[in-house]
This record gives sequence, structure tokens and C-alpha cells, in this order.
Amino acid sequence: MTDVLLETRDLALAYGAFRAVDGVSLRIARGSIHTVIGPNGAGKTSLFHCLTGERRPTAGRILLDGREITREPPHGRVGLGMSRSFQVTSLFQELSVHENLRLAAQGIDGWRALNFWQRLNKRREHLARADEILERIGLAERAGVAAGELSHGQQRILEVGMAICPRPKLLLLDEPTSGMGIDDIPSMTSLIGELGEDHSILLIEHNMSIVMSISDTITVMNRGQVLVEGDPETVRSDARVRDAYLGEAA
Amino acid sequence: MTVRKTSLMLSALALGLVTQPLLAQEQEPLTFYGVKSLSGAFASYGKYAEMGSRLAVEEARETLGRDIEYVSLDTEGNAGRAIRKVQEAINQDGGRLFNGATLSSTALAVGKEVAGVEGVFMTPAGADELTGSECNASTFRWSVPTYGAIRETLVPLIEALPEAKRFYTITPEYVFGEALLDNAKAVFEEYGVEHVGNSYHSLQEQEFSGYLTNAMSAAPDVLVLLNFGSQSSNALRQARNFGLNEQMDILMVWSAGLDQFEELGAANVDGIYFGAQYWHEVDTPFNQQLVASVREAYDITPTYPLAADYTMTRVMLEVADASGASEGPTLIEALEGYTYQGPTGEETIRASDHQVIKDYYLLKGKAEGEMEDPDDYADVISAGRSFVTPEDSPCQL
Amino acid sequence: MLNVYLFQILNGLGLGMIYFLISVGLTLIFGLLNFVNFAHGAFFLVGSYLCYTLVSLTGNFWLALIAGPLLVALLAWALERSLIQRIYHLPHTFQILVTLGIALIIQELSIMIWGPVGKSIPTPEALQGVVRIGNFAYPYYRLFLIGFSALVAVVLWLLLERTRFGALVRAGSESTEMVSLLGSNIFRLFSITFALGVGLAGLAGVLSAPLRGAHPFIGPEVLGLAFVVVVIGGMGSFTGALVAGLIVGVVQSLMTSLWPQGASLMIYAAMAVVILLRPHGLFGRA
Amino acid sequence: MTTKTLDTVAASPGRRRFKGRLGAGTTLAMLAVMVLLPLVLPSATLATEILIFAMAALACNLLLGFTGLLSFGQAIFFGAGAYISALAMIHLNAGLIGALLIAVVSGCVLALGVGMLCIRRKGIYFVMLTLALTQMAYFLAYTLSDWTGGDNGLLDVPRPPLAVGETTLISFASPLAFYALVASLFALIYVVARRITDSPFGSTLLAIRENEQRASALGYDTRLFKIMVFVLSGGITALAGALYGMLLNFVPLSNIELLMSEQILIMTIIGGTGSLFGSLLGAGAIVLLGDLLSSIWPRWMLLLGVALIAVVIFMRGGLWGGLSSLLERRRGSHTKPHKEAGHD
Repeated sequence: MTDVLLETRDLALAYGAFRAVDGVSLRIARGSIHTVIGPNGAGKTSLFHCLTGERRPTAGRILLDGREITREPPHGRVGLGMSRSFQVTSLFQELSVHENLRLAAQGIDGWRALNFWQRLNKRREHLARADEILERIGLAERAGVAAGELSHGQQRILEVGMAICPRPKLLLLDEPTSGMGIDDIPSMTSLIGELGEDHSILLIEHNMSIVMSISDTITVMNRGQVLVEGDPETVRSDARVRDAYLGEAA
Repeated sequence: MTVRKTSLMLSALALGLVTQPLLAQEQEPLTFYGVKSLSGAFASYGKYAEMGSRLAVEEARETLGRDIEYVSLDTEGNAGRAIRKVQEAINQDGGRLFNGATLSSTALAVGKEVAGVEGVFMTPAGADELTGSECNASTFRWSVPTYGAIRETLVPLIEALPEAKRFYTITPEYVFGEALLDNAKAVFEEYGVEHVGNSYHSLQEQEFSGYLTNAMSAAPDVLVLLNFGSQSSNALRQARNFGLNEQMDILMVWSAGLDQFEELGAANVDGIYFGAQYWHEVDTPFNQQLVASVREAYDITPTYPLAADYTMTRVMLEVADASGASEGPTLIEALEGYTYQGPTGEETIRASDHQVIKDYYLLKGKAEGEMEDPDDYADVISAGRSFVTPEDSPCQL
Repeated sequence: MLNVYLFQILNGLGLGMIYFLISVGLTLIFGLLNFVNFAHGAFFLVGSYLCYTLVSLTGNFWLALIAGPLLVALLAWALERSLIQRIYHLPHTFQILVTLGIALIIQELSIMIWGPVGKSIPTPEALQGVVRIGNFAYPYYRLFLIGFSALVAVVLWLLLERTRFGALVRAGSESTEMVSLLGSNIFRLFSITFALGVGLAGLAGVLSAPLRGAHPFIGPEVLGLAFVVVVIGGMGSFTGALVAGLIVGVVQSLMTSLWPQGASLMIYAAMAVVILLRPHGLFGRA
Repeated sequence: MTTKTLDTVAASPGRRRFKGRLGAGTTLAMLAVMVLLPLVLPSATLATEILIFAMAALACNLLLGFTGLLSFGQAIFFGAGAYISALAMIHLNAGLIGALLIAVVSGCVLALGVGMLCIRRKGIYFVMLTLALTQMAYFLAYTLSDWTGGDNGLLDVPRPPLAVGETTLISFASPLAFYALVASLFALIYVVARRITDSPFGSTLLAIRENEQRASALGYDTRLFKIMVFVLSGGITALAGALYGMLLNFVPLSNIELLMSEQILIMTIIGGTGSLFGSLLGAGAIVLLGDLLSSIWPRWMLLLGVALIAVVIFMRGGLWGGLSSLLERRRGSHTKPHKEAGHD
């Protein structure tokens, strides 16, 4: 039996008559980089929303490490070991880079963060974690700057950095290179590659060169369903995939 | 050096101790406080009240030949602010003589504060509690309570309109409105006329078409408005708009008098009955003199707030001067039972509850063509005084 | 004999048309510019006072009816150009604070200009008098108000649904880029829309003046009422403002016969319930 | 360093020490202000009013400045605190501490209810909910006139001494003594609020203000945080209301009016959102302005309108923002103090 970290069973999300996600069963192996691709409107984002808890699926189940999380709210999934980044940069613009990361690390405290009588530096582990991630994503020099003042590329990196702060078992990355300039993309690619060494990653991505270079497994979606699944080579050579993308172009 | 300083200070202190009583025997300056709503939501009242007090103070400086300091405390239309400023005047500057306060809540609370230091506070505010259940030794009130306002308007009206048998009331739902309504009900019963209905409305209401509809459906002979201020203005405007004045007589029991008539305009005032605390055309010596000096000083005709605060300021200063006491129980004693010529004729401060005994008027609005001057909005139909007897009053001082 | 409740319903419908007029400008500005205008009541106030001044100067109500709203719209246009334009992009919180400031300034300026005592405005001569129905009477002026408000509603609807201006404004509220692509100046479009919405508040002020006079502290009450109508109808919805205006008018009128003390409690409670159960109102877009 | 980042980048390692110094600095400044207030101002009563409203503004700031919640509901807690403590003293013979505790607890409980209802909606809908609830609370207070005195207000509110059993320890009858009580409570609240804003909870509030969706994705149940800050804010506001009742010996109906919420909000904003010291500045500026200007120029409230607009457009930090950037600039030009001046 392969070690499955995240599993969906016949997951469906319908808006009225429209079935955005239509019976998707995924199995994401521990330690792998698993990418979901597909033409526009294939249901990637809807699937992602179900996984993060923003949308409650209309049918089907989601299991993380064998535990049912289908009805868990977004904030509840962090404590269970799931963390995400946003497609459109979503930072605390007026807070410092370091504080952004510290808050991200503190998130696993859950309701314990409600303690209003504790001093911040009592929770040294969060400060240390933020410092550690700062080094890792190469933003240590900009620690004191407000996140909103970073360049766009740096903001995208910080976005991913925040997602790894709580030491997630599974990292959900939503188009991490979205809106990035050509020059910045290589550093993001190498960051994700590095992260893949000690994290399980579910990636949604448009940029094919990244997808093909770092993915262990690729799932191709079309019209809310899984079209093809396999390693990059298999997917690259599959005629159905080409048709699906050509259909989009036509 | 320090030694010399100390001795200097000591001798100055000694000098002060010696001279102070001497000076006091001569003429101590009087300090008088006016609690006026100059800014905020009741500025329309406070503006005139302030004019009245200032005029009275200026005149008293001459007639009494003494130094009088006048300090106005702006309530900012807010009872809390008003009380804080009064406290400040009492504690910081030793203030003991106060006049004014438009809002009942402000007047009640100022009365309590002033009573705490046995000062004197005279107010024109509307709440019966001032000389009723919440009365105290320091609080005096010039305006006629709801009992008299009702009796001096409804009774003469019932007598003037023998055909009118059905009365409908519109009442604001709070203490003041209830008091007017209870008194009105007693009059209806006493005079054997039918109270065919009442509509309560909330304190913020400005749209009266619904209440007027209720009134229409009861088909009364007289519509009695028991609200005041902008609410009564709007109720009257809208009643005219619905043509109610053609079907029935309308009485506004608690009108503000001239300034409200100006707000309403002659077209709205015409043919309507109004109750009023003061009317500038009343023929008394005091009033003639008041009208003349207000014309000279401000080039306007005195309104109710102006006349009320003028009268109270003048009475307090005169009594303070004559009794030689500017504060405390001596002054209170001098005011009790004091009789003077006021704007409504001879007025007396009743000792048992500190209520001023004075006339209340029933006015009838004139058509624009009949007005002899721009302020001649109404004629006095009747004047008189009705007060709860001291025995029946909840206040026993 | 006509039942009093029936007449209250009729009266309520009339009241409702006035409420529609009071609130339609607010909902337009919110719907199209996504802007929250807490100064709406203050512009109503200016309309009422302008009506007073114009009627006392010229003796002509009809002139005031045309010039009053135009002057208010002009004031709005100037304000939009100098101030409001800078805060469209800010969160609603900041828009509320700025317009609250504007409302305070307008209120105090009105007292400086027109004095603290209210003013009355006579009903235009042609519309004096009442229609009698049994015991009840209904003023011609209020009938005129109903008809005129209905006309305003139709004209507005045509303007928004059937003209290029309306199409542009609707497109602009979706995406400013699209309008720029169409070759129109989006900022001018916003200025005009803002002036239109505020001008409607001014119009309501002018029309209400003969009923309620002009009083410097009427702004907050009108604002509260307008928000109740707009929220119940659905913020930004034109149909919502109409239907909710009528509902609030009828409910308020009926309440005066049933439980008058609770009339204002009812409308705010209704607003709270609508927000909790149906946040986008009866007709709002989700 | 710009003023914008002054408060917010505080927790980064390099800046943490600076923040500590600044925090201690403002706490000291606060103490100095409290000692000086009754000496500089014409009366201790005026100083007391300023501190009471500063307390209410501070509580409002926790909602608006730290969490980004614009609530018109503060009058509910202010009014309820005043009414409930007064009624407890009048009818239940509650002493000073009892009355204040009852006010705080009832403020917290009410805020829990109001908060749980209101935070179900966001943005303009949230604002409208708080507005509707305030109107309803006002209606309730005015209808229950047997208890509240309705429009006449609740009279004869005592200002009880600090007592053990029948023995009076400290009487607060004199204005200065009562000022001392209010000032100590304000100092306490200030320290508590400082601690709250410096805690993990406080830092999370800022995160919610900045980006609620992200905060939620990081694992924070943002609704719990918002309810909690409502409870804290409601308790403090009710305490301010109770003290106001004791100051005036009277609870006017206007305490629970929408206008009161508006006034507290304006103080908070003009003082500076997101700065606790700013709340003191805002309350002080507005109470003093009213005191000085109202009898000279009755239309002084016009200036409040202007100030409100100016703060949003030009000076988001309010008075505190303006003051601190001024201090920054001065510190830049005169780095060394004049030693000669201190020597005599």
C-alpha cells in the first residue's frame, strides 16, 4: 500500500445545475509534488476551494492522513497539517515581513492565540520559526519592511513562505507564479523544488515548464473530471490532454 | 532672601484677612450663571434665552449699581455636558446662582447639583417633576406646569365652543406627554365632553399622516396636539395639509409662542388655538417695558425663551441684591413667597413647591390680512392661572 | 364607511413613494459607485432649505422644484471633483467617516445661513386642498407627490436601462477598464452619477419641504430611514428601493394604528432581521 | 522610518527593542499627562470627563483601530454601563467596586450578544447592524422609563466611597478625589489594553484588520477573535459609562443614543486609530474644543467635520500620527539634549 496523505472520494461541487467538480477522486502520495493542471474552467480552482474549506463540497469526502476533514472550516485545517498559498497575493500589507511570517507560524496555536494576557515573546518558537523561514526564502534583509513595500516577486515568495510556516504535512499552492515576471520565475521554481524535498505539495499551476520540471505526479482535469493522471512523461504524450488544451485554444 | 519673601507673604495674607470682610460689607460682585443651549440641537431656544439673560444682567448692573459677572455655560444640547459645566462652576468658582436649561433632563439634574450646595436655580423647563416629585429647596420654576397649561387652554376652549363634544388627542409617548394627557382626560371628564381617542407617537416621529388618519377616522370636533417643538410644528403643518382645520378645531396646548409661529408662518397659524407661557402683546407694565428694551437692544420682538430667562434673571438678581444674600438658604427664603410685577402681571413664587404662580394664555391665530404688524400672529382669547393646590402637590418643601 | 386600516394602507403607499424618493439616490450611488454616502440626509436638508429660499424669493414652487435639485446636484458635482473622487478606492469605513464629516459641516453651515429655527414652506397654490373620501381626506399635494415620484421612478428606470449613459454606468460599476475601452471618461461618468444620486436626495428634500418644513437637524433621521429602505430592498437595487420604500411606508402607517410607540423600533428591527437572514436584501444581487 | 511602519513592524527582531522603549515612553507620557491634567485644566471635573471619554475611545480603538471594525454600537455599552451600575447602586445598594464590577460584567455580556450577532456580517452590513441595534437599545431605554427615567434621565445616582463594610476608606465626593479614582482606573485600563495589543491575541487582531481571509487561512478562527475583542471593548466602554454616571450623579438618555456612538468614534479617529495614546489625545482635543469654543462660536462642531475629513485624507494616523512624526523629525535634528539648561 502506497502512503497516501490526502485522498478525495467522488468529490463534487455544484452551483445549481452546473457541476464545477464532478466526481474527482485524487490520491496524493506523501512526500510527492502533485500538480493539477487543466484548461480554463476545468474545475481546478473549485477543487482547490473544496480542499482548503472555502467551499463545502456538495458530495464526496476528503480525507487527510485517513482523517475525515470534509466539513472542517478553513482555519481548522491548519491545525490538522494543511496549509495554503493564494493565487492573488494575500499578505498583511502594513505589517512587517517578519510579522507576516510570525503570524503564519502562530496560526497553529488555534484558539490558544486568543490569550490576550500573554506577551508575544513568551512564544519564542514562533519568532524562531519566522527567522528560520526568512533565511530560507531569502528575505532576511527585508525583515523589517512592510510587506506591501516588497516587489511583486518578493511578495509571491513571501506568500509561499507564509504557507510553510506552520510546518504543514501538506502544502497547497495555488498558482504560485501567477503574475510573476519572467526574471522572478526561476527563483520560485527552485524554491518549490526545495520545498518538495521535505514537504508534500499539491500544486495548481499554469506554467507548463515548471509543471513538467518539478512534478512527481500530474493530474489533468477537464470539465470537472479527471482526464488523465500520471508522471510528466505520460501526461506529455497523452493525446487527450493535447485535445483538451487545443479545445480551449479553438 | 527666602526669609524676606516669607514675611512679605505673611503680611499680604494678614492684610487680606483684614480687608476682606470690609470689602464684603461694601458690595461683593455677584456672579450669575446662565445654562444655555447655544450649540447643538436646541440652539433655536438657547440663542434667545441667552439674549434674555444678558439683557437682564446689563440692566441690573445699572439699576442695582453693582458689579455683576455673567457667565454662560453652553450645554452643547447635551445634558451630560451641561451638568459637568455646572459642577465645574460650583466647585471651581463657587457658583451658586444659576438660571436656564431648556431640556427637562438637564434642568432636573442641574437642580440636584445646585441643591447639593444650597444654591439657587431657576428654570423654564417643562417637566412637572421640577416642582413636583423631584422638587428641592434650590430649584425654582417659572413656567406653568402641565396641569395649568391644560386647564387654561382646554377649559376656555370648551366654554368658547359649546358645540364641540368630541376631542381627539395626539401625544408623545414619554413622561411629559403622559402628564399632559392625564390632565386633559381629567378636564374632559369634568366638563362632560367625550375623549374619542388618542394616538401615541415616539419621540423621534416627524411623519404624522398616519396619526392624522386615526384622528380623521374618529371624527372629532377638536384635535388636541400634546407634543411640542418641531414635532408639534410638523403635526400642525400636516394636519392643515390634510384639511383637518376645515373639519375641526385644532389646539396646540404647549406652543413655544412667537418663534414657533415664525417657523410655521402665518398661513399655518391662522385659525388655530395655541397655549402659550408668554405673549408679547399682553398689556402689563413689565411686559411693555420688556418689549421696548428688547426692541432697542436687539431690534426684535421678545420670544418666550427670551422673556422667560430675562424675567428669571432679573428676579433672582433683584432678590439677591435686596436680601443682601447671594447664595444659600437666606436667598431661598427671600425668594419664597416673593411677589413681583412680571411679564404676565403680578407673579408670585409659591413657598411650598417653588413654583411661580403666573398666567397661561390661550391664543388664536390670525389670518395674514388681519395682522397689524409682522409679529401680530395671534390674539389672546383667555388668560388665567390654574395650579395644583399645595395640599395636592407631590412636593412639600 | 371606509375602514381606517384600508386608509392607512393607502396613506402608507403614498408615504412609501416619498421614502422611495428619499432612498433611491443612496442606492444608486452605492450600486454604481460602490460608495457609502452618510451625507445623504444632509443633502436632503440642503434641498429643503433651497426650496424655502427659492420660494420666499420668487414665490414660485415650480421654479424651486427644478432649480433646487439642480443646485444640490451642482454642489455634489463640485464635492465629487474635489473630495469624493479621492476616496472611491478606500474601504467603506473611510467613506463613512468622510461623508459623516461632510454631513456635520453641511448641518452647521445650514444653521449659519438659515438660523437655528426651522422654516415653513407653503404648499403650492395649485395643489392646496384635499380629496374627501367619507370621513377621510387626502391632500392634493400628496397625490401629486405620488404621481411625481412614480414619474421619477419611470424616468430613472429608462435612463438606466435604455440609454447609453445607463449602459456605460452599469458597465463602469463592473469594470472601469471596460468603459475606458469604450472610449469614455470613467471619472466624468462617476461625477455625473454621484451628482445624479445626490440631486435625487435634493429633490426629495424640495418635495418634502411643504410637508415637513426645513429644520437643521432633520438630516440624521432622513439618513436612517433611507438606509433602512435601501438595506431592506437590497443595497444597490433600484427595484428594491421602490418595493422596500412602499413596504416601510405601509408598515409604518399601519403601525400608527396598531402599536405607534413601536413604529421606529419595528423598522430598525426589520433592517437587522433582513441583514441577518438575507444580507443582500429582498432584491439585491449576491 | 515612516510613521506607517512605526506601530506595525514593531515585532521584527531589529525593531523590538525600539518598540519596547516607545511603549515605555508613551506609558510614562500617559502618567505625566494624568498628573498634569487637573493642574493645567480649569477644573478636575473637566479632566475627569476627558479621561472617561478617553477610556471609551480606547475601547472603541480596540475595535476600529486594531481589528478594523467600525461599530456604531458603542453607545449600547456606554449607556448600559451607566444605567446598570446606577440601578445597582440605587436599588441594590451596591458599593463602588460592586457597581463598577456589575457594569463591566454586563458590558461584556451585552457585547458578547451584540458581537455574536454583528460579526456574522462584514463591511457595510456590519455597520448597519450595529446602527440598528443601537437604535433598538435607545428605544428600549426610553420605553423602560420606570427604570431609566426615560427622557428625564436617571436622577440621584450616587458616587459611593470606597468602603469596607460600614467604614469609609476613601470618599470621592470632591472632584479631585474622583479624578484620582478615574485616573487610576484609566491607567489600569491603559496598561491592560497595552498588554492586550502586545499579546498574540492583539497581533492577530491586526492581522484580521489587514486581511481577514488570510488570517483565517493561517488557522485563526477569526470570528472568535472578533467576538473576544467585542467583549473586551464592551466591558471597558461600560466601565467608562458607569464612571460617567457617577461623575454627573445622573444618567441622561443621550448616553445610549446613536450620537454618543458617533462622538466616541470621532474622538477615536481624530486621536489616531491604532494608537492607544491617540485615544487620550482625541478625547482631550474634542472635549476641550467643545469647552473652549462652544460659548464663543456656537457652530464649532463644523470643525469636527473638517477634522474628520482631514484625518482620513491627509493624516490617517490622526493627532497621534501627526505628533509622532513631528517627534521623529525633532529627534532627527536635535540628537543631544541641551545639558546647560538642566544645570542650575
